[in-house]
Amino acid sequence: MTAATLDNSLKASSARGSAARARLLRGLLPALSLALVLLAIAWLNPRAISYFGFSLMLNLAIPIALATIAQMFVISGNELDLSIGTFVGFVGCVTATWLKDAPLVGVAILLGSIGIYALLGALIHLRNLPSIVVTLGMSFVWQGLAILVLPKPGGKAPDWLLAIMSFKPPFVPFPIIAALLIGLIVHFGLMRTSYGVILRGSGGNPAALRRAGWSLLKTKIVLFALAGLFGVISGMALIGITTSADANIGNGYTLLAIAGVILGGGEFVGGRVSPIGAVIGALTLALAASPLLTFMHIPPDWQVAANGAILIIVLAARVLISRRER
Amino acid sequence: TSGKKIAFSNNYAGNSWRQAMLDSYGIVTKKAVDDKVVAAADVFTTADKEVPTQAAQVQNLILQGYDAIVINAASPDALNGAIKQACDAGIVVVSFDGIVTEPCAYRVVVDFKDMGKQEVEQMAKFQPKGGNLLEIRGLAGTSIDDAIHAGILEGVAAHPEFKIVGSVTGDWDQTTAQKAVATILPSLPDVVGIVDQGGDGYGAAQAFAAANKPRPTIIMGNRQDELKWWKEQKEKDGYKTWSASIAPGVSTLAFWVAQQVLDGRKDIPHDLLVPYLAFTQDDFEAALPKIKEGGVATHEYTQEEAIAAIKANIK
Amino acid sequence: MPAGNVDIIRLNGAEKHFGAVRALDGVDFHVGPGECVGLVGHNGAGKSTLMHMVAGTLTPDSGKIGVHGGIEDNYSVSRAQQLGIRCVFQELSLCPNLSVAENTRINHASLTGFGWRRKAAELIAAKLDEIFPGHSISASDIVGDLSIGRRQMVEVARAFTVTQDRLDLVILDEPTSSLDAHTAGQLLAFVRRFVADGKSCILISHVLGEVLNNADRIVVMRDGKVVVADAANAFDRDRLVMAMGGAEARQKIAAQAAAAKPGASPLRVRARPATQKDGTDLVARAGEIIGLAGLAGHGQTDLLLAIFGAASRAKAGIEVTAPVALVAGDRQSDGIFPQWSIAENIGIRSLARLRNGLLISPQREAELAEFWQKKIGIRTPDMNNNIFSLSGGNQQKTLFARALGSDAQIVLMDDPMRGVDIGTKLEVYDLVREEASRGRTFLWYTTETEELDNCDHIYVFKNGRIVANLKRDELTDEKIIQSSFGDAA
Amino acid sequence: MALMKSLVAKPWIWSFVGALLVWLATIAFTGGYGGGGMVTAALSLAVFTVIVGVGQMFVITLGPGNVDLSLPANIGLASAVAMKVMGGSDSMIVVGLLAALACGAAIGIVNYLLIWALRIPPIIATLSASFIIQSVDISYGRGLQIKPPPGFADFANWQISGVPVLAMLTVLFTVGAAVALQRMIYGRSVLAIGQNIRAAWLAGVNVGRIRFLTYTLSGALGGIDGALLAGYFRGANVDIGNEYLLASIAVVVIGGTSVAGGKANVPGVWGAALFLVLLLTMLNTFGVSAGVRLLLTGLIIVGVITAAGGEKAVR
Ligand SMILES: Nc1ncnc2c1ncn2[C@@H]1O[C@H](COP(=O)(O)OP(=O)(O)OP(=O)(O)O)[C@@H](O)[C@H]1O
Ligand SMILES: Nc1ncnc2c1ncn2[C@@H]1O[C@H](COP(=O)(O)OP(=O)(O)OP(=O)(O)O)[C@@H](O)[C@H]1O
Ligand SMILES: [Mg+2]
Ligand SMILES: [Mg+2]
Repeated sequence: MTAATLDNSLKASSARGSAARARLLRGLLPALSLALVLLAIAWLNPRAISYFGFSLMLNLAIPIALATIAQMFVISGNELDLSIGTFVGFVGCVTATWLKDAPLVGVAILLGSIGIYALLGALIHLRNLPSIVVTLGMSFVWQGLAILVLPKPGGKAPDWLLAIMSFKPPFVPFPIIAALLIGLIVHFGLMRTSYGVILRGSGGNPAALRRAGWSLLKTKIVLFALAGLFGVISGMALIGITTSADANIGNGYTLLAIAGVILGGGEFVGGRVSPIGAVIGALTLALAASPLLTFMHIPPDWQVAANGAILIIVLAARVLISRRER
Repeated sequence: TSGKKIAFSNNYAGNSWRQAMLDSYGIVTKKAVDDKVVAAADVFTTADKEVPTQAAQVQNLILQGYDAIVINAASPDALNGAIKQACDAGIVVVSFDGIVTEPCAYRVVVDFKDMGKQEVEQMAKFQPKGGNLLEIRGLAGTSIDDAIHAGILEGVAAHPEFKIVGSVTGDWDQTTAQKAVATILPSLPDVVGIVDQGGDGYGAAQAFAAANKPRPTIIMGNRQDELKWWKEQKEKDGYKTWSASIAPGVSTLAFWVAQQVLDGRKDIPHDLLVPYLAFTQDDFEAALPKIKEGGVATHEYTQEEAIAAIKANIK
Repeated sequence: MPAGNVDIIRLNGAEKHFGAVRALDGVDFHVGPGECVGLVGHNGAGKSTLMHMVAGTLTPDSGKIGVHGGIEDNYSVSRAQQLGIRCVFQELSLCPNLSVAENTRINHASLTGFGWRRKAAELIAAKLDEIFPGHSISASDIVGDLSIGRRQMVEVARAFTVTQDRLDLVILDEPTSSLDAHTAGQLLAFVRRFVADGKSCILISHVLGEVLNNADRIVVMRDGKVVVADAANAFDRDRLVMAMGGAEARQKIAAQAAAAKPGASPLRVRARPATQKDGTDLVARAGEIIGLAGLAGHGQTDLLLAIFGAASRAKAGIEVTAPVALVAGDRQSDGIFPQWSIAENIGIRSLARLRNGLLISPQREAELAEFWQKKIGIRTPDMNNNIFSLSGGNQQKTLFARALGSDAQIVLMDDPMRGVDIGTKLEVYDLVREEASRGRTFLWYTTETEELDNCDHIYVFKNGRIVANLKRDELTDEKIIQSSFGDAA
Repeated sequence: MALMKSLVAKPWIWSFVGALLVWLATIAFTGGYGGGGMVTAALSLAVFTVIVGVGQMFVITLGPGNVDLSLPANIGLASAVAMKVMGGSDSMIVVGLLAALACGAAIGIVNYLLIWALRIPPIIATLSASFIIQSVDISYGRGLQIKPPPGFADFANWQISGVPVLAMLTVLFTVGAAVALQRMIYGRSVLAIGQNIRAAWLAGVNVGRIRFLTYTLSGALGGIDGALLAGYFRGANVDIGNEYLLASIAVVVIGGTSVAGGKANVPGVWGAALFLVLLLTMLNTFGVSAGVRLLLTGLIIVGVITAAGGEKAVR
């Protein structure tokens, strides 16, 4: 009987081992997409695969990665943030104006905006509101505020920010170091710490969390505040690169950030997200949308289409690999 | 400059003005390449009027090894980081329409503020008694919108008989403009004229017709449908107005400026002022047949015309 | 602090209303130290609601709660936790996106700081080893990857883990509903050891034998009231059934009733599991009830799903000749439409027949629902209420009604009696036999050996393969267990 | 009183309440002037949002992650196809409408193929598809204005005593959509899939076919909408559908449809569409600047949804 049980459990664990392998494979898919895009770039323009090339190609991917992380926090609580793009734009405008001219006021405004994010989380939880509507409304609010702060493009990034964003470390380009840091720090915070478990659990099974005595109000506030925090960092990083601001500068980030989370293996519900995947997803999107496209020399009419086709090919290649799943 | 490569960075291709701009650019540069004036003149368009996307595009053009970049920028300031990197890499940058403020770049500038002011001056001719005006503005938060608006305000200040009683945002887009006008019309007192930024005159006319309101004097923006509508109205009852816009063919002037700089000319000023293209009651009908259906009035520069235009700017 | 014989928990006059429904109608209930209280009652009697009061997840509309002799005015989950009361809820409370260890952390606020992952993993692994030796669950497994049976094992083990807070009472609300006989036995043996150590336990189950054999005291609920409470040895099965609501005890009538079956009725299903290497097929003919036996998670559900899929799209190795319906056992993920009323949940499988022209007729839909409410006894004042207003067992009955009310000639049942009370079970057995005699074919996977008595033919599964093929007259517990554990037959 | 209670319980009532309040605020501001015209304008403009909103509603109801981001590009292309096929001739109106419908449906089919065959998440699949459609449109229509036949333009603008005929037809269409949602196998299946796709499959719902139909329906409605927009705004162009990316999603969710899937609401789409147009009317009438207008738009949307509150969770 004991031998039989043992044999039995071995078989069962091998069945689950295959589930774990499938999971691992799925976890590697984002990296695979990135590798695919990098290979294509190396083939089209070998010059791009260099210290200088990576610095240029990837530095604008950093704010996208940060915005994607912000979106990922919201998605891991089963919500969606349609305002992250205009929020990044708003932060950019504040960074290029107040933060430079009156640093204390600037810091206060940015902290206050993180506070507003936290309040939104509380509002959404307490009134049981659909986050997609609330954040849709907020996307107008942030854009309106951005235009009021900066009625026409301009402003200037604070010098310290410019210095950070143009930092040139030896051997490894800054954007790669930054991406690694972002991925690893958030991975540690969300996937490894004991409160990170609670945050993800609030997306996985909120009722179970409540039954275990946790406050869902608090988890929602924390997730939204983290989204606000990373949105602020994203906006500042963006302005550090572009050097000056524009009220419409972040508008495209909302869709990019959602797509980055999904490309990185996240799911809209169930608290299934991956910080490292999200960063890789953001890098892939950034590379596929611009460098790859620029290097391909497509006729102007069809350049936009090529952008879509690249996305489709990158994702379809994943399917060939994970065909047997599901 | 027969070995030089010039790239064109564009951030949007979805409206008739941009299409005309690309057409003009294509015609002129194809000939320049065929004549071996330059080695290549490639066009790069991004999808979405996004600043970060265009900044990334400029950076990738640097990596591609172009000698010059002609750019219609999504933002005058926010691309400065990327433009500076291009200059540092020894690349000549020439901006037009959507210009960039980075000092190392060249700017082919249209005096939008003057254009706004002229609109009111012209309006004063057609509506000497003055009256209420409706303003249709462009894309909020952009410098061109800001400049034309400032010009219009200046014009109204100089003509106290006019009063702006309503202002809507049309995003330089006929559909948005028509929708915005349609929503404000029911509550608007009678207006004698509409001052706008180009591309929205026809939509405004449709909105007035749909609401059965009397047709005001609408400043036009050189689109074929606008001029055609103007012609119809003129034939019906002698309707008078004025039309102005930046010519899409300015892209070709920017191209020639880049070529001239690459050719080693050191005397070209970084800011080049070119006139906007305007039509009056007398000359618009002559221009109309030359604009293709659904297109925009334009003017393509030859190398000689470009050199002349540059010379006009050297004091 | 807890003096020898002070009750761990005591509720007096607990009442709870959900809208018009009186789920609890003045219940007095207590649990003493070192005792295992069995709680039984028909579906919807109020057992789970009562347990929610004990666990602090619901507050009674009126009534008093006392713990360890002191009155609790602001009783809550975290208070219950501090006072040493834990609950394994009927509807599983694990986060599917987290690992087993991470799910353990959720129940222990003190598992923080450096090394918490290792601590949590060791804690749950040790408890699983203690309760379910040979369980083959790893602390790093993601819960969503586990079968429902293993999830239930994890949840039970988690409730018994101890860190900072004391542990005096564990509530087990139908803990064995998704476990096979072997693991259920392991759990109940553990519960006896636990109680012998002086701790307490509340055991809810619809398998009366489990309660009779393991509880010290049995409380019977009916319609929101406690009707009898007495020492366990004062009950036998018949008295228990009588107290619950009077379904008369019947045994093995099944075996006799459906003896004569036409030998060569038309073939309905011929299927071979994907991993089957010898030529063994599962064969089902019209009017047959086919049992799928063996330990939980050995390929029975997979084969049912393969057959279900083959009905709409041809599949190699599986032949299906008539429309198919499925009664899900894992009702939350496979069965229920949470936004819908009970009637809509029943009607979804029969939409084509409920139409009047192009439109679904609300009247016919209501008729179908009424018919099955009566036939299968779904306890609700209004079939237009949301499905979640039903107790767990009644939700399961709704799924039966959906399948039996459809035009399907083949009904696949995936351990469908989870949480169904004894009275209803007997009624459903009758119903299944009656439908079979009219020519319907049933493929019935079950973890309860008793239910196999109703089958004409039983296939025993092991590691995704059929290892034995038993006729009903060959059927004994030993045979099944022997085939389930022995080397491939 | 009971009626009041049951009305308040309806999730769609709040969007109508919001629309009414905004309208009242506007006519309070104008002293009652132009109230009727505002409603007429709101009805005319809301129609287009409602038509795509209904398609988007069915898609969103399929469950989390389902959304059609290709609608703007779809509308743009279909508007060009319709206008080109009509070719300015009244006799070709029906053919042109059918062509737009077919074009939209084809886009829907491609969307579903990407989602199903390549397993691409809908949000990325439809976004990628929209890029490709945009290019096709630019290349096919050259981004230029193409004018509708006069009969079609008149039809799109036709009003009977202040009520747009298109709005009346759209009301009929939405009644049909509501019946299809609640009383037809198709609608029930969509709702079932949205709640639990696995349970729907196990309950015998043909999941693949229903998802296919839904994406095709959304595409087809986008196509029709494109043709009608080109008629109403008197011209097709690439940008004509741009605002419907956000608007189609907004009217669905503001109208009380659950983004978690499985719960949909047709009347709410009307309420929300009117609310959004009247909100624009109000802010245009107040004459606030673009920044303040955006700010207030956002605050009012958040305010209305907060007042309405969310649904109570079951068990
Ligand atoms: N929200 C509700 N709306 C209407 N009726 C309800 C609601 N909740 C419970 N009921 C009814 O209250 C009764 C008690 O059900 P309850 O779930 O307590 O039974 P139970 O004895 O716990 O059964 P089980 O053993 O399956 O858990 C049932 O008849 C049920 O239909
Ligand atoms: N959240 C709720 N909303 C409405 N009614 C509820 C709710 N929870 C329970 N009920 C009702 O309360 C009654 C008691 O339910 P409960 O779950 O306690 O029954 P049960 O005895 O556990 O039944 P089962 O054996 O089927 O699990 C049932 O009629 C049930 O329908
Ligand atoms: Mg229960
Ligand atoms: Mg129950």
